[in-house]
Amino acid sequence: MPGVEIKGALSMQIEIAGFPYLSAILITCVTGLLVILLLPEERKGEIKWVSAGFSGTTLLLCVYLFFAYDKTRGGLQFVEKVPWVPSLGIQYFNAVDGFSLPNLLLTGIVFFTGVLTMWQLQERVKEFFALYFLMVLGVFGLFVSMDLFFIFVWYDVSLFPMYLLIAVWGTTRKEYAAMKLTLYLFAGSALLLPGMIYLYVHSGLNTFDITALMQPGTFTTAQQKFAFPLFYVGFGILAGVWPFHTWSPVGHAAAPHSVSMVHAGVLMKIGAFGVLRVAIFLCPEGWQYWSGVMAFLAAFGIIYGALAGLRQTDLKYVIGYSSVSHMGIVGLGLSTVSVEGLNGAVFQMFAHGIMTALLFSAVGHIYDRTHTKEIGELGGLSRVMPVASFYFILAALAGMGIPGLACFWGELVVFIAAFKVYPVRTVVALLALVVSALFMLRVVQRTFYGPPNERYAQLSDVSFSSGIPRMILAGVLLLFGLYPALLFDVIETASIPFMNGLPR
Amino acid sequence: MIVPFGHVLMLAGMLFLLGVFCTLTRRNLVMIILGVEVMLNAAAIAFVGAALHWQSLEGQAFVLFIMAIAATEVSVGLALIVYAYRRSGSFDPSSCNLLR
Amino acid sequence: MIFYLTGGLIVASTAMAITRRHMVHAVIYLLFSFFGTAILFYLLGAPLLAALWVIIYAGAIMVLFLFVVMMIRTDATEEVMFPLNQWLPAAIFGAIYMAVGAAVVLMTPGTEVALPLMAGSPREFALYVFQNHWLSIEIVSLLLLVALVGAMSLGRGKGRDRTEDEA
Amino acid sequence: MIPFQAEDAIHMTVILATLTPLVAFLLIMLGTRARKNLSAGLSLGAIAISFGCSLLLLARLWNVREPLEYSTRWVALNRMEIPFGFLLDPVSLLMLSIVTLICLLVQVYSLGYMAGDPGFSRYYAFMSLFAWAMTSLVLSSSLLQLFIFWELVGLSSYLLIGFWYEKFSATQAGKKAFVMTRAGDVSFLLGLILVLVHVGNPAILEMNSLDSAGLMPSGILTFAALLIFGGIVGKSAQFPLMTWLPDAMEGPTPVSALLHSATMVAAGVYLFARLFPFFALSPTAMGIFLFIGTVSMILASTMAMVARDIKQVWAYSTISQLGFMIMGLAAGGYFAGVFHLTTHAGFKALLFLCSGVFIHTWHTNDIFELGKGGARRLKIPVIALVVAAGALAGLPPFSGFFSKEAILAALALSSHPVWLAAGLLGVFLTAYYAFRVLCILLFPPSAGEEPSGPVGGLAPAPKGSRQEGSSRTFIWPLIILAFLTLLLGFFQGPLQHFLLGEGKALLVDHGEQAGWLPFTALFLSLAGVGLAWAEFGRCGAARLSFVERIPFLRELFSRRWYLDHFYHFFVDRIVDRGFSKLFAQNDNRVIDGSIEAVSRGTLEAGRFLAFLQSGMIQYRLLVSFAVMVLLSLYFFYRDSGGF
Repeated sequence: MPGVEIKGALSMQIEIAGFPYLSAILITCVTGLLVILLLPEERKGEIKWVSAGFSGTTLLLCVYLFFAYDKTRGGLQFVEKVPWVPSLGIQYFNAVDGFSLPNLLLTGIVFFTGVLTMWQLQERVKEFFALYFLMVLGVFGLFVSMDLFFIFVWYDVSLFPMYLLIAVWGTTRKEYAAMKLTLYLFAGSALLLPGMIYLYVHSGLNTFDITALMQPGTFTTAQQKFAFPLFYVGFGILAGVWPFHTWSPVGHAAAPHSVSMVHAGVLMKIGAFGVLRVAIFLCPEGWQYWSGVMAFLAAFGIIYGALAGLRQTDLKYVIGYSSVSHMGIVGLGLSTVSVEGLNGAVFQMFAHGIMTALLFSAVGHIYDRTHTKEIGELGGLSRVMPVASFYFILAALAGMGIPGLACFWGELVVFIAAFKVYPVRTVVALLALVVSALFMLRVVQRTFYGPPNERYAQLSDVSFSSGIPRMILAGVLLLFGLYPALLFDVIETASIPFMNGLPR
Repeated sequence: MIVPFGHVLMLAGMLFLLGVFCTLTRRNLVMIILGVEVMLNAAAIAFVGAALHWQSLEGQAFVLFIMAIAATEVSVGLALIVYAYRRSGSFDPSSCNLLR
Repeated sequence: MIFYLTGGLIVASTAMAITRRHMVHAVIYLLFSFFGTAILFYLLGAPLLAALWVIIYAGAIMVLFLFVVMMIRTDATEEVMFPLNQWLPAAIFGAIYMAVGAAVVLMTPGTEVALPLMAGSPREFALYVFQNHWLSIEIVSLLLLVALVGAMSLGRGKGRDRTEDEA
Repeated sequence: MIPFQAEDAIHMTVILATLTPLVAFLLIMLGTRARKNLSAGLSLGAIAISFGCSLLLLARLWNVREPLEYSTRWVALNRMEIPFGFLLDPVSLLMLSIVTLICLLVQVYSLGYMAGDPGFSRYYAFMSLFAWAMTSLVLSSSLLQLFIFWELVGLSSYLLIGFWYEKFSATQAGKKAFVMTRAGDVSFLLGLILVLVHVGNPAILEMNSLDSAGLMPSGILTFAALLIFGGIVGKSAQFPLMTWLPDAMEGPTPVSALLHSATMVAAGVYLFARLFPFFALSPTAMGIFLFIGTVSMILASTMAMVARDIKQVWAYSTISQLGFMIMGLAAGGYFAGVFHLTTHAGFKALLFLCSGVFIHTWHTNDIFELGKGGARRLKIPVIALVVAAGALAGLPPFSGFFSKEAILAALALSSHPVWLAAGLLGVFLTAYYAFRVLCILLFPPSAGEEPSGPVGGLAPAPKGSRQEGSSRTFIWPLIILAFLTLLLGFFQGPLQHFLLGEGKALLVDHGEQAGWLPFTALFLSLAGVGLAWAEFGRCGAARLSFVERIPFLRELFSRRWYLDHFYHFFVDRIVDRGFSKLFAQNDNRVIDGSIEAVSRGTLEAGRFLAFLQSGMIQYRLLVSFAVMVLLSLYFFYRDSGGF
């Protein structure tokens, strides 16, 4: 097959446009990790400052990328392409487009605020931040990588520190939760690997390059129909797709706060992003074929998560179930096979990430002070810690889809797009808005309202300095709630060309 | 004698089964060897019956050997059991798992 | 008729033997079984074997058993009788075995014919054995010798082991 | 459509009118929470600017016939554009003026009412948030934008109802209000999406200029109209989503006056008026609206007849009057509905503010105890209360009389006389319950014997410094509103001219209304007043209403027609203990159960394999025996050629 070899040889060239910002992000993470490892265990303060410094650098890089991205040109930008294993067609190929940019920004924000949220940590600080950096490194890598092989590698890199982070620094039933989560996620990974190899073998191109594999005609319709569910379920487990969601409330509840933040805020997005980047990009016809099933699972997951959340008694469980519900909205958007649906889904990924991060951050503060997450034992906190409750209520309102906060736009656009295609399923999903309002308000009422609890009367509120991460998150929530076009414009640079390129 | 050969074989078979059952299910080393004896006994009956059936002394000769083998087996086996009992203090076969 | 009575005796006493908790009782029951077998041999035309069976089997081997059991003087009640995970598969396979065996016996032609009478006198038997199987007899005698030595060394080896353990 | 132009004076005024409360809200939340007076000043200043701007606009555009629309692109998606803009036409300007005026008055009033409350700054922040959301709602140029502010108004309502968050009933009421209106809002959103899908851009003017043969098939149009009306039902507390409003009275009284009677709940009726031509395209939908309005009006009136809590009486009354407006609008009386909306805003706010004075003084909501406590001694509130109750009952010369007549006239021209009969019944009931409260307050049974001093354990608050100091902020809003109530009725002509113009034939012709109607209505009002006086007012009255003599009706009315029981049942049993429990257990048992079964299976398999390697001789023997048996079976099978 000489033709194939020439094609492979052509794509195997070093191609780097300008300063490698994407690699810079990854290298910053790695350097941070190394510096943390080199610092002695006892110097906790320095470790924290180093972590904050490096994570802040990545945030700055992400923000820069977000604004430096040329929206008029669209497509893949900041391309870095280096052959890595030429015989197998594996490349170190990083680039961003309109789908990955919002997620990159999200990761940067949650990463930085997560470090600040764990400022009070005293136990095994060094190991914690090292693992935390490793996890986020995987996340960053997955969002920027355009090579199927590297996506798989980064996926696993981001998952395995999770086990230790939960099992060592967690709270409620941590070993059980860590084990359950790990098994679930690696089960997903076990589906991805055969899917990936299947596509690699059947393409006959000897490359893992997504841009090459996604050319129309690379795979037959039957192959796409077969491979799509593998990727959908494999990544969907991480995205909390019903019925593979039960790891998520347990995992969220057990994880330490910043890990919960990254976990619910970013890791679940990895799942949705993987569905988009791998399953939908590579198997568009499979996507269209399976979209009805996706929509059903998503709509059912939305109402299911909301209703199941109604009965939970643990603050973090409630948030976990609300995540299931919100990720269902992402899934619903992805299932519409339309520009609006993709726009809404990606927007919702971003908005939900920020919102959940804020919720977990606020809960983290409350838990640090009261040492309980049981809703029944709390109550009346609004008097004692008005600022913490303000942040929680703000995030809860965002979760209910109040306009002016970012989540509203994601939900609205997804519902509009979905209503055109699946009216009945959308109506069912819309009912969940009422239920989610009910359960969020119930939590707010039982936790923050009511007579002040004398048990907690002496507790301190969020101070200005420890409020910084929450302030950032709340500000982002408001910014994109009031001016959603900032994000939509970026997403559209990817979604419109992508949908236009689809064979109909 | 007017018994049919089939009946002799049936008797031998039942006896063999009892021996197998004893060997497989009793958790006692002595009883296991005992079960083996029962099985050998059954085999001997079958041989004698066969000798009659085919009118040949070959079968009876074989029973002689069985007897000798049985004696050997019992003597060595019981010695081993005594040895194992002294080491582990039990007749339970599950306690003899040093090779595990 | 005597055959069936004897057969019933053998099966019944064997069944008793293998279900006894106390090993001494089991050995005694088995003794009955062996006596029955000896009678059976006699009926089936093997008087010499019958005599040898009583002497060697019932006399020597069973006494060896009794000797060992009594020497150890263990309290046999600690044994778990017939654990489920052992007897259930054994029973299942036993039933299959029985069914197959019965089928084979019944379906083989000629097994339902009554056996002819024949008595191998001791003299005939001895001549037959030493004419045709003299080498086998020698090998078996050698085996017995080896077993004797082995049993003795096992009995002694324990003491050596212990000294090694203590040393 | 006029693009944004910074130099356009009108446009700048509009922006100023809507944006200043938001600025005040943000400033208070971010900086001045600790300084109470500054917060209140900021909020008051903002709303005053807003009110001034709205007056300016009203004056400037009084004679402009064509609606002005300012719009800019807010979010543009592939095929969907979400504009952000302002629509200035008579009805929105009128509503804007009402909203800002009442906001201003209520905020002034709150200076006294909320004085000393620990959450004083928070209160003003929320009030500003509400003012921003409400003014923006009123001026929204597209339905989507309207929906956004509709939600925000609901949010501020939630925050203000649950303002005293340490009181369980208050938080409960806030939650109930939010969730019930949310149910309506979801219906609204669905209708909105339906319109969006079929029409594209749901600008209000475009929707109103749809003709019935246009973009939407009539069936879908009716459906969309009904769904959007669902939002109105939630927000305006109509049947069947009505029970949140009486509970919402747990909030501070000024909040009740502002949000839950005069402005926010009227937003539903406003939306109806706003989209009147759109709704009018579907006669079926209009019929259903008429029915729902009527049912709400009658049900709420009956509830008001037995309530003992003064604020709840007015809450029921609000529901009933909103139902009355919807009846008027649905019967085709566009002006009648809007006019009643205007007058109602005035006199209902007045009623609440007066009640607030009593509640503030005696710290109780019970009308009988207020009467015993000596409510009649507060002269100005009592006079204002009489004026407002007169307007509510529809007595001339108060404003309510004129607007009610207009609605009745519209009803008289509707398809069936039963609606008119229902309307007249409503007039009678309204007059009755309004004066029932008044009589109980003014003529307590033993007023002569116990002129002063603590009565029944209730001490009238000492007329100390605080009371005196705040009295002026209490009184002025009352006086202004009372004058408004007195005078507004006489502006019917100019208002009609303003709203409808000359050439528009949106409404039924008032010229041919039956001459007997005003007299019948007046007679019924007077009958209601007379009955109330006979039962509660005159000396030696039994102080027992005719309804209370029938236990069945009393139970039915005071338990709100068992609507709450139904909702409790629904939420508790079906949602909470039904689906929610089912799903939660499904998670625990079925999904997790199967996962754990798999893992346990793996463990067991491993254990079994380890067990086989246990080195126990009997198992090996067992296996060899089994193999032997199976082999024999195999050979037997092979040789005999099958069984």
